[in-house]
Order: sequence, then C-alpha cells, then structure tokens
Amino acid sequence: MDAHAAHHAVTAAAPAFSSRPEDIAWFILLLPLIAAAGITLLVRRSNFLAATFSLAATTTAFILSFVLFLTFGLGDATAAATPFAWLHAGDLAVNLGVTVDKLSTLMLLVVTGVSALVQVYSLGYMHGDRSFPRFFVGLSLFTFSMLGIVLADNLVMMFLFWELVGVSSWLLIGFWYEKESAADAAKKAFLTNRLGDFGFLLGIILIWAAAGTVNFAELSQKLGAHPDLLGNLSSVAGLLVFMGAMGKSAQFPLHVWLPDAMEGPTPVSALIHAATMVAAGVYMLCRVFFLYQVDPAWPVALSFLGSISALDIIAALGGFTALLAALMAIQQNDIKRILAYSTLSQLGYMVMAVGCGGPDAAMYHLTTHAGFKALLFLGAGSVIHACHHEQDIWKMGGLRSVMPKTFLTFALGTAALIGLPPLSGFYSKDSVLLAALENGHPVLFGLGVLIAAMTTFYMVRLVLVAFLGTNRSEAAGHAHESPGSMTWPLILLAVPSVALAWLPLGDYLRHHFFSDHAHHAAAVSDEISVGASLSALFGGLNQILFEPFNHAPLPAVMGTGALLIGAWVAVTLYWKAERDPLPKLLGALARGMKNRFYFDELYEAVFIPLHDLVARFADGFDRWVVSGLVVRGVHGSTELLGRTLRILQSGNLQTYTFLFVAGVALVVLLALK
Amino acid sequence: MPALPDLLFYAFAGLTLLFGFLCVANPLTRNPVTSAMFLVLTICSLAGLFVLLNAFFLAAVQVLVYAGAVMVLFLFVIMLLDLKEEERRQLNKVALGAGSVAVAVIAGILIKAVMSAKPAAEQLVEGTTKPLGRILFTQYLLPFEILSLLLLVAMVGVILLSKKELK
Amino acid sequence: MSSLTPLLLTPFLGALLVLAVPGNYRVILRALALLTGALTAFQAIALFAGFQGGSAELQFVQQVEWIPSVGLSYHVGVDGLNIGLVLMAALVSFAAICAAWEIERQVKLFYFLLLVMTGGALGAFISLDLFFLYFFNELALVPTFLMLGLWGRGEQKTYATFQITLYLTLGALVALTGLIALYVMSGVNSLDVLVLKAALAEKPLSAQAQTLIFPLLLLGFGTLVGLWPFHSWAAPGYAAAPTSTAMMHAGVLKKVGLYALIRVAWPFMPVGVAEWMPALALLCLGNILYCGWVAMRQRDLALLLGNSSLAHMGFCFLGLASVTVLGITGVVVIMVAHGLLAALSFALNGYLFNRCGTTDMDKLGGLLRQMPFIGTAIIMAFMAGCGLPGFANFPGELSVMFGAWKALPWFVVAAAWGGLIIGGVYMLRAIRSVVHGPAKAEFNHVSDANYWRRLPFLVLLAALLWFGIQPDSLVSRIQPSVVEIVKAAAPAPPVPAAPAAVAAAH
Amino acid sequence: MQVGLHHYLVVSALLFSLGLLGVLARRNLLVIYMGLELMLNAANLALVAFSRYNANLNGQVMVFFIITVAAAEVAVGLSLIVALYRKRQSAHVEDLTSLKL
Repeated sequence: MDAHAAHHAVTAAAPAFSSRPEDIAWFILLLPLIAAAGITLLVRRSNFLAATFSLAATTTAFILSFVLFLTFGLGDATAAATPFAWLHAGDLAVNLGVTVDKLSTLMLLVVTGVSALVQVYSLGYMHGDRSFPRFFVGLSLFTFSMLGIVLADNLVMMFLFWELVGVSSWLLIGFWYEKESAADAAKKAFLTNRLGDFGFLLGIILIWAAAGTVNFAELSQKLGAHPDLLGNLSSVAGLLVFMGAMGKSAQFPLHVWLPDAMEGPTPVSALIHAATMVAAGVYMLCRVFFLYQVDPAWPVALSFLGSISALDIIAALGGFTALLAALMAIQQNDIKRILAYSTLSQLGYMVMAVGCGGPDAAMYHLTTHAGFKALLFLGAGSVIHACHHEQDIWKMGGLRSVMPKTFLTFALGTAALIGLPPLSGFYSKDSVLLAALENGHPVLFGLGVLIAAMTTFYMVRLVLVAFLGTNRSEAAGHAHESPGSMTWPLILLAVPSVALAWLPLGDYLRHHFFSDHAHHAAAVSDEISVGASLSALFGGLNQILFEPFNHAPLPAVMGTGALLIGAWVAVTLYWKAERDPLPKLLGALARGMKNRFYFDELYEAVFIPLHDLVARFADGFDRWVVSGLVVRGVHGSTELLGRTLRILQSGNLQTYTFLFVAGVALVVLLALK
Repeated sequence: MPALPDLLFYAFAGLTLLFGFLCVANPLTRNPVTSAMFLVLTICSLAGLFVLLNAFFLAAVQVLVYAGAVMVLFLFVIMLLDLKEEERRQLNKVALGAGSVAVAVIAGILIKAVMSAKPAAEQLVEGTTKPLGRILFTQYLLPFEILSLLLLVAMVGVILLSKKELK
Repeated sequence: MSSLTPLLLTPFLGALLVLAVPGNYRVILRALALLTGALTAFQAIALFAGFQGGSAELQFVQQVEWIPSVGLSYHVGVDGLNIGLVLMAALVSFAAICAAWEIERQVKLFYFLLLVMTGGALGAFISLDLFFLYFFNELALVPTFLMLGLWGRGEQKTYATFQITLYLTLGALVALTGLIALYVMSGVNSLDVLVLKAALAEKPLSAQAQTLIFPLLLLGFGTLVGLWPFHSWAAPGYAAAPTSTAMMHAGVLKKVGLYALIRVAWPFMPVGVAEWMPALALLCLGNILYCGWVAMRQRDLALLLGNSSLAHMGFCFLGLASVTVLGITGVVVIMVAHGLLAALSFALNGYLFNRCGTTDMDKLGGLLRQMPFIGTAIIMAFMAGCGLPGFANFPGELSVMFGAWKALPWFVVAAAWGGLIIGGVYMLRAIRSVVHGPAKAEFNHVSDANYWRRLPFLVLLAALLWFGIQPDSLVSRIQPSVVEIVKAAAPAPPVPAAPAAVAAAH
Repeated sequence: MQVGLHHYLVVSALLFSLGLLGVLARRNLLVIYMGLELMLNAANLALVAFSRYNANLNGQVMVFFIITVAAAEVAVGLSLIVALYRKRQSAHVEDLTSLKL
C-alpha cells in the first residue's frame, strides 16, 4: 500500500509545465546552472564568451525575478510551481518544488541583483587571470545554489542546495588553489560548514520523523494545527536546524571560517558576504520560523532549560557573535578582514533579530546589508586592485583624492552600515533594535546599541585610515581609479544602500510574516503595490524618512546616539593618526581582539588534534591489532601448524603406508560399529 | 575325525600362511631370492585351496601365471639388480614393531568382520573351465577384449621403460 | 524485447574471441574487448529502460532445467533489487575495459580475465538460483586473484594477494555453508529463490535454524563486502590491484555479497534479522566511523579510497539493519551509486599512479593546473564520496539515514557524523593534497587525459550525475521489490515507521 | 566343525595381513612388491570363496581378470623398479625420499 501511494505520487508529480507564471521560477533557478554547464562544456577557452554567458544568465534571472516580484511579491498570492518528483521511497517523499512568495521573491531580487553586479565588477577585477572562465563558472554555480536555497519548498531540497552552496563556496574561496593559504581556507570553510550541516540534517530527520513531511507548507500547516507535533523534541529540532544556520551564517562557535574566506578573490568575498552564503542561514531561519513559534519543550535530559526557548538561545548566540566579531573588527588592519568581521557582527545582529522573534527585521537588515556590504567589499576590492594587492589599511591613506568614485561610494556604504539616517542601514538596524525591545529582550537591546557604537567606531576608523590622511606606502601613492566595469557596479550599489529603505520594505516583510497578526494589522492595512510604493517614495517621503522617530523613538534615538558616540571616539583617535593608538590604550585586550580571541588557535590546538587522535588510534588499531595481531596471528598460527605437520612428511613410503593403513583400519572399525 | 577335504583345507591353509610368513618375514635370511621362492610356494598352496573350492581352472592359471611367469620375472629382476645391500643394513626395529602391531590390528579387525557377518546360504558352484569359459566369452567379452589391449599397452610400456636411453 | 541471456553471454563470447586472437595483436584485442564491453553496456541500458517500474514482479525471466534431481536450473530474471546493479555492473565493466590501457604485459590474458569477471558479475546479479549466484560470483572472484597476483603493483602485492584470496575464499565458504544449511533445512530440494520464497512463506524456518543460519550468511557475505572487522583485506588489496581490477572488484563484485544478503538472508530469516540486528548495527559503526578514521590517517590515496569505500559499505549495513522500505531502498541506491563511484575513484587513482608514478599524497600536489580534466574529475568524485548532492550517493545515504532513524536514532547520528564530517575531512584533505597547492616541478611532464581516455570517466560521471539528479528513476524501480523484502523480513509488528506514515497520509 | 566360507575368509584375512606386514616392515622394493602380490592373492582367495559359496561364477571371472591385470602390473612395476635402480643405484625405500617437501 505504501509503495502504491508512493508510485501514485510519482505519476502525479510528473513534470508537466503549464504556462503558470510561477513556473518561471524554474527558469530563474536553472539559468545560472545552464550558464555554468555551457561555459564548462562549450566555451571553456574564451574569456569573453564565458563572461557573456554568465552575465546574460544572471541578468535574465534578475529580470525574471523582478517579474515574479511584481506578480507575487506585491500581490498577496503564495504559489508553488509545478514540482518534480525527486525521491519517493518508503514514507519519505521529496519533490523538487519552488515556493514563490514575498520572502523568496525579495530574496531572488537580492541574490540575482548582487550576483549580476559582482559579475560585472569581476570583468574588471579578474581581468588577465588565466582561469577567467573558471571564475565565472564558479560564480554561476554559486548563484544557482543560492537560488535553490531561496526557492526550495522543502527541507531536504534546501539541504541539498545548502550543500551545493558549501561546495561552490569551496570552489570560489579556493579559486587561487595554488596558494596554500587559499586552498586551506577553502577546506576550512567547507568543513566548518559541514559541522553545521551535520546538525541541520539531524534536525531535518527529527522533524520528518515526527511530522511525516518535509514540505514547508505542510509542516507549517500541521504545526499550526498541532503545536505539540514535535513533542518534547521541538526545541532540540529547532536548535539542530539552527546549527545549519550557524555554519552558513558563521555564528559563534562556527564563525572561524569566514575571515579566512577572504583568501578568495574580492568579488567572491562580496558575493559570499553580501547576498549569498552567509545570508542563507538567516534566510533559512526566516523560512522555517514557524518551527520556533511553538512552546519550548525539552527532552528529559535537557529539562533544566525549562522555559528557555530555542529562540532565546539563538538570540543570545547571535548577540554574542555580534559583540565578539565587533570587538575583533576593531583591531584588524586588513581592509577585507575588517569588513569580514563586520559581516560576522551584522549576521549576529540578524540572527539576534530572528531570536527575538523578529524575522521581518532580520530579513530587512539582510536585504539592506546585502546592498551596502556588497558595495563595501567591491569598494575594498577596487582599493586593493588599485594598490597592487596591498590590503593593510596602514599602508594606504590619502586615497580619497586619487580614487574619488571609489571613495564616495565607499563612504556611502559605510554611512549605510553604521546606520546614518536616512540611509537604508539606519532603518533596518532600527527595526532589529525595535524587535529586541518589543519582544522583551532589554539586555539584547542594550547589546545591540553597544554594537552599533562599535560598528561605527571601526568603520570610521577604516575610512579615516585608508582614505584620508596621507599615503603611507608607495603602492598607495601610485594608486589610480579603477576601470568603469568596477566603478559602475559601485555606483549602482550605492543607490539601494542609500534609498532601499525608503520603500516600505519593513511593512512588506511584516506583512509576510505576521499577516494574520492583529498587532501589525494596522501597519499593513493599506494595500501595498507599485503604486503605493511610488506614492510613498515621492509623496510621503518625509513621513517615511522620519517614521522610526515617530513610531518608536527609543531605539531610533539610542541608535543615532550610539552612532554619534562611536564616530566621535573614532575621529578623536584616528584623525590623521600614523599608527594605531589602541594597542597602547587597551593592552592585552587589543592583542586579543587582533588575534580573534585565539579561537582559531584553540580549535587548532584542541578539536582538530582530538579528532586526529581518534583517527590515529583507529589507524593504529587497524594496523597493529586487526591486520597485525589478528590477521597476522591467524596467518602465523596456520603457518606454524603447517610446519608442524610438515615433520610428518618424511618422504618415507612406508610411513605413508602405515598412516594409510591406520586410516583404513579406523574407517573399517567405524563401519563395524 | 574330520572329512578329508577339511583336513586338506587345514593343511593348505597352514602351508599358505607359513610360506607367506616366511616370504615376507623370514627370521633367518633377508635374501630376496629366498623370499621369491617362498612366494612361489605360497602361491602353489593357494592353488591347492582353489582346488578345494572347486575352482580348477583358476588353480591352473594361478600356478601357470603366478608361479611360472610372474616369479620368473621377479627372479630375473633380482638377478639383474645386485641386491645384496639390504642384508648389510640394520633392520628398523621401530618400523618392524609398528608394522607388526598394525598388521595384528588389521588382522584382528578383518577376522572380527568376517566373524560378525552372517554365514551365507551354502549353495555350491563348480568352477570348471567350461562354465567359466562360457561366461567369460559371453557376458564378459568386452572386458576380456579390453584386457588384451591392457596387456599390449603394458608390454609397450615395459619395453619403453626398460630401454636404457629415453629419447 | 531485450533479454538477459544474450547480456550474460556477450562477455563470455567476447572472452572466447579474445582467446582466439594471437597475443601480439594488441590493438585488435583491445578493440574486441571494448566492443564486447560496449555491447554489454548497451544491452544493460536497454534492459534498464525496458524495465517496468512500479511492480515487484520479476521481469525478463528465463528458466532452463539443469539437474532436476537436486532442483538446479538456470533461472535468470531481474526485479528492482538487481536491475540497477546490472546496469551499474555493465557500465563499470565498460569503464574498466577502457581503463585497461595501462596494462602492458600479457594483454590478451588480462582482457580475457576481465571479460570473464564481467560475465561472472552479471551472472551473479541476474541468477535467481542461489547455486548459480554463488558459482558466478566465484567465477568472477578467481580472475580477481589472478589479476592481482600477475599485474599488481607495490611492495605489498604478494601479501595483499594472499590476504584478499584467503579472506574472500573463506568468506564465500562460510556463506556457502549457510546456503547449504538453508537448502537442507528448508527441505524443498531447491536453491531457487522463488521456490524457497514460496516454501518458506508456507512453512518458515524454525527460529533456531534462522538464528544459526543468519550469522553464517551475514558474516560470509559480509566478508565479501568488507564488514568490520573482516575488512582488512580491502584497502591493501585495492592499493595493490591493477586499475581495472580494483574498479571491478570495489565497484561491482563487492556488491554481490550485499545483494545476496538482501535477496536471501533478509526475506527468508526474519527472526534471524531481529536477533542479529543490534550486532549488525554495531558492526556497521565499525565501518562508518572506524574505517572513516582509518581513512583520515592514510597518506596513500589508494588506501584512503579503499577505507572510504568500506565506510560507504557501513551505510549499506546500517540501512539493512533498519529493515525499513526507505532504508533498504537507500541501500540499493547506495550499491549502485557506490559501484559507479568506487570505479571512478579507482580509475582516477590508477591514472594518477600511471602518470605520476605514485599515489602518495605527500608527494602529489597542484595537479589541477597540469591536468584540468582529471583534476576536475577527482574533485567531483571525491565530493561525491563525501555525499555531495547531485551525485547518486547523496539520495542513497539520505534514504538510509532517514529510514534508520526510527529504529536506530543514535546510530544515525554517528552515521551522519561519519558521512558528513569524517568523510568531508578525509576527502577534502585528499583533494587539498592532490590537486590543490602549488604546482610541483616533478610533475611538469604529466599530461591530462586525451579525449579517448576521458571516456571511462565521463561514462561513470554521467551515470552518477544522472542518478543523483533523478534518483526517482532508480528508486521507482527498486522500491516495489524492497517492499516485498521488508514485508517478509519484518512481518509480525509492521515496520515501526508505519504509524507515522499513516498519520502522514491523513 | 565343517569348513565353510568363514574359514577361507579368515585365511584370506591372515594372508592379507602377512602381505601388509611385508609392505610395512621390509625395506627392499622387490620384497615389498612381493608383499603386494600376497595381498592381491588374499583378495583372490576371498573372491573365489565367495563365488563358491554364493553359487555365482562372477567372482571367479573377477579373479581371472585380477590375475591377468596383476601380471601386467608386475611387468610394469618391475620395469619401473629397474628404471629407478638405474637412476638411483638403489632399490631401497629409505633412499627414495623425493616425496619429502
């Protein structure tokens, strides 16, 4: 009966394309894959064609995403495109399907948009690299994997693309594989992610075992009907799934891979840190947020956790990651590493927002962050490119005058990141703080404000040291503005960094997550549409710009205050500074910050040797006991027996006859009995 | 007083065993020629037993083939090879002892087997030449012919083996 | 209408033809062998395509009485359990013949043995009479030993040959004992699977007989697969074997043991399964974790691959121990996938050995620049080896883990750790030290595979990708037969998953 | 007691044992060979006796065959011994140990 049902499902799910609009999601998903395959198989040797393929695919995907966004994002409909049967065995049924709703269409835009710009930028940045086509294959593959996560309509499919993102990040981080450090960083990123995936997979199995399905829509419906469906494992399942996010979104303690991932080419860093890989974790948490909306329940062994929910733990971890990363960022000198830690910190922020029960705030911040962080990374790449791959900010300086476009856009990105009103970062950060405050996490709110101040501090430090002042090295002296293919993406990205939040994005997301929630009903009562957005942009600009101050003044004011304090301290310390004054002021703390609080060293000293030790033991056991003692023992004793028996083989005919006769006698005797 | 055939049986049986013993384990000499001579005597006594069993034809063949042909062959070979050596060698006492024990055991077992078997229904048959010839040339014709082939093969083989230089 | 007998006869005929060609006509020998391999592969593909999914019925059945008095007959047929394996065996055989270009001595004998091996493997998979299954398996194993001894490489060659010969012969012997016991105790005077099935459904074996015969079969066939702790023949054996032999054995012949277990031990001895399941679960951890750890420590690529292959077999045993439709379906998928993957990995390993003269990972490095094709294939194969989606291993391992969860949750945790983490560590280390890193001067001369030599890699990669992206094309064929097996193997209390499945259906 | 089948069989068994003793105890190949002949003859005696007491001539036919084959066998065996002696200059079993590993 079981098999019959499964068989039935297979035939039912046979691919049959209707011309439904949601089915173009399939094209969006597959376009980058086709580009990657096409480049590999057809135009491996042509730089120009490879880039054309890849860019054309991504741009088309972006346009299609926009169409989808207009159809579904702005409407109220949620659609699932025609699924393909992937695996139907026993009581597991996995289809490859896509979900098209507000969340995924927005994310589609972010991913394809940033990806397209990064690819344009790469035209300039990677110019002359001998593996230029391979780079575009990697980018396309990465985009494909990420789109898969965005569109996935079930946990297994998400896990599938989750792994693919892991491997494509490995490909890109290790792009310059001949560099030992790059190859090592790629390996580290992949393996750290694998640790997270381990938990994620177990979480999926746990959920499936209890609920009997992995489909998001069905799960959400079932959980809505039976909140106790997962029994006393609900919180554990939530945390296990969160482990996946911990890996991809680099949350403590799996954060160590992300700074090392800077070994990849800068466009890769931009893609990974802005729109794709690290965003995946947060996006996934938002996608399965319904899992966390049940009451906390722990198995007996963990019952001491009592009423602490999985979300609380997530929020705390997010906050801790944000703080830790911000502290580390303060003492970094490598321009890309500063940005990397800043990404870590902002991701902690987003995870904290999810943990505080504000997935909308998290997604909001994710979206704006994607814009300005891509901008910052590409800007940093432009600087590095100009300074002949010099990455130390203390060897730069005075770049403002020679690279005006880069400086301007970088400054805008910085302003957005530190949350200067009315730039986009301000609004999203404000919504994160608001979520913490509103949902009863005052400590985390305080932490958020503190981190906001620290963010401002290290970003202002970066800008002051790298762009202002005088040049401190020859490389910086010879710097010149980057080519148009690199500056244009910067300019294009500056637009959303500044103005993204002027669109009613917060309401849009709130509508997605809490459409049935009375609390937010008022905010979304008016129909959101293109028209409304446009009218909001031009007519109610004033209202939108200062909305946070009117709506919830405390976080807005605190956020702005933190910004001012952070900026003031940074300017005091670093205005025309020639050397970093902080190590003297802070002593051991600064050393700790600089050395990432020795986490890498700790892991390298403890966990890796521990696993190696077990492996060494197993190997030794195999070598000495199993194939040594046992196998060789058997072998040896057999040989010994053989040597003993050989003595009987005297070659004397009559001895043999004697034995033969004895044998015959024995047989006869037995026969007589 | 037992009947004559019984007396004859005991006589021939006794002789057979005695000569047999002297053939293989003559306590006085270990000369192969002596052994061969006792073997001839054993075979002749055995022929006597065959006669007692009314197998006249076989008795004749036994004497002709064994005592005549085979023994001559043995003697030829003994003469051909200079076999004085064994007499100089010491008898292997252990082998002799073990051999005797084994033989005793085997003999015991065989006799026990013979005795434990039920005596067969005593229908007697005459093994004269005529019925034997009839059965040999009717029922056993094919084996008989094959046997002739075997003898031919043996002859060729022996000639080949005895040639001094094998090519 | 395709048929099984021609498929079986093709390799043997090819072997005979090879014998008829004089040994110094190497081109003709190779062409002949390749033609045979290609013909076999095409027939298998046609068979796979013609196989009707969704039914547990045996298809393409042919039966000829042989010795009626002991119930022996030539009886072949395929159902879900073996159709995928037949396809896999044919593809791997073709690839192995392609990869035999490295053989320089006694080419004729090598191709002859390789073709006999191919025929034996196919015969073992399609035979429904257990006697023939056993016979064909041995027929394929004997060439393995010969090839290892005659064309093997490395200092450990002789010892490895001895070891593999003894282990596998002993394993087969133990299994044979089990089969004979089954033959005697079932009392039906036949080793035909269908006859046994019908008879045992009427009158099952006594519980005592089951608990006695089951471990014989498990350990016997398990040794053929490399069940821990009877695994130590595998890695050194594969390291010493010529490329084609390693491909054939690790890919195809190893699966015969598992196949026989699924075909015989599970459905006919439910009590035995229940009795020995905990032990099997523990042993499979030995494969997954222990062999994984051992693989982590290897510096020789071939030894690493051998141990990783054992670790994959652990997943099969875990799935078998679960006795669920999902788990055992996963096992069959893994068998197919791992067959392709192991063949691919050993083909790559052989290519490296041939070109670079070593498979020591400390000496290799930076090969991606020199050999973009082989390097990419290595990356893909090793990534598939640590369970990357898109390759056929992933759905298999996923099914096994899902299927085993309800019965053996903690074992699944360990398996996930073994598959995701340990597998990831050693595979990435291997990639890192073989293809990544700075290019080394001593490998400046090595060349990438030309188009002709890419063929085996492409065939195997294509099959892996196809089943990875479309696992349902395999699963829909496998599942109905597995349902039958599970029904027989876990009768009284139905599969523990059933209540949840019912709940899910509502 | 009337002489019957058993008597003959006992004689046959004893004769067989004597032959065996020769094979086991003697060192000269020729004498060993004679021991073998004795054993053959013992078997012949048994066969003839069975034939006689079972009213069946087949046994005697068998003996006839055995005698013929034995003749051939003796010829071949002796020629082998001669050949062996030529090669090794000995017909002594203790000198012939090439069966030893």
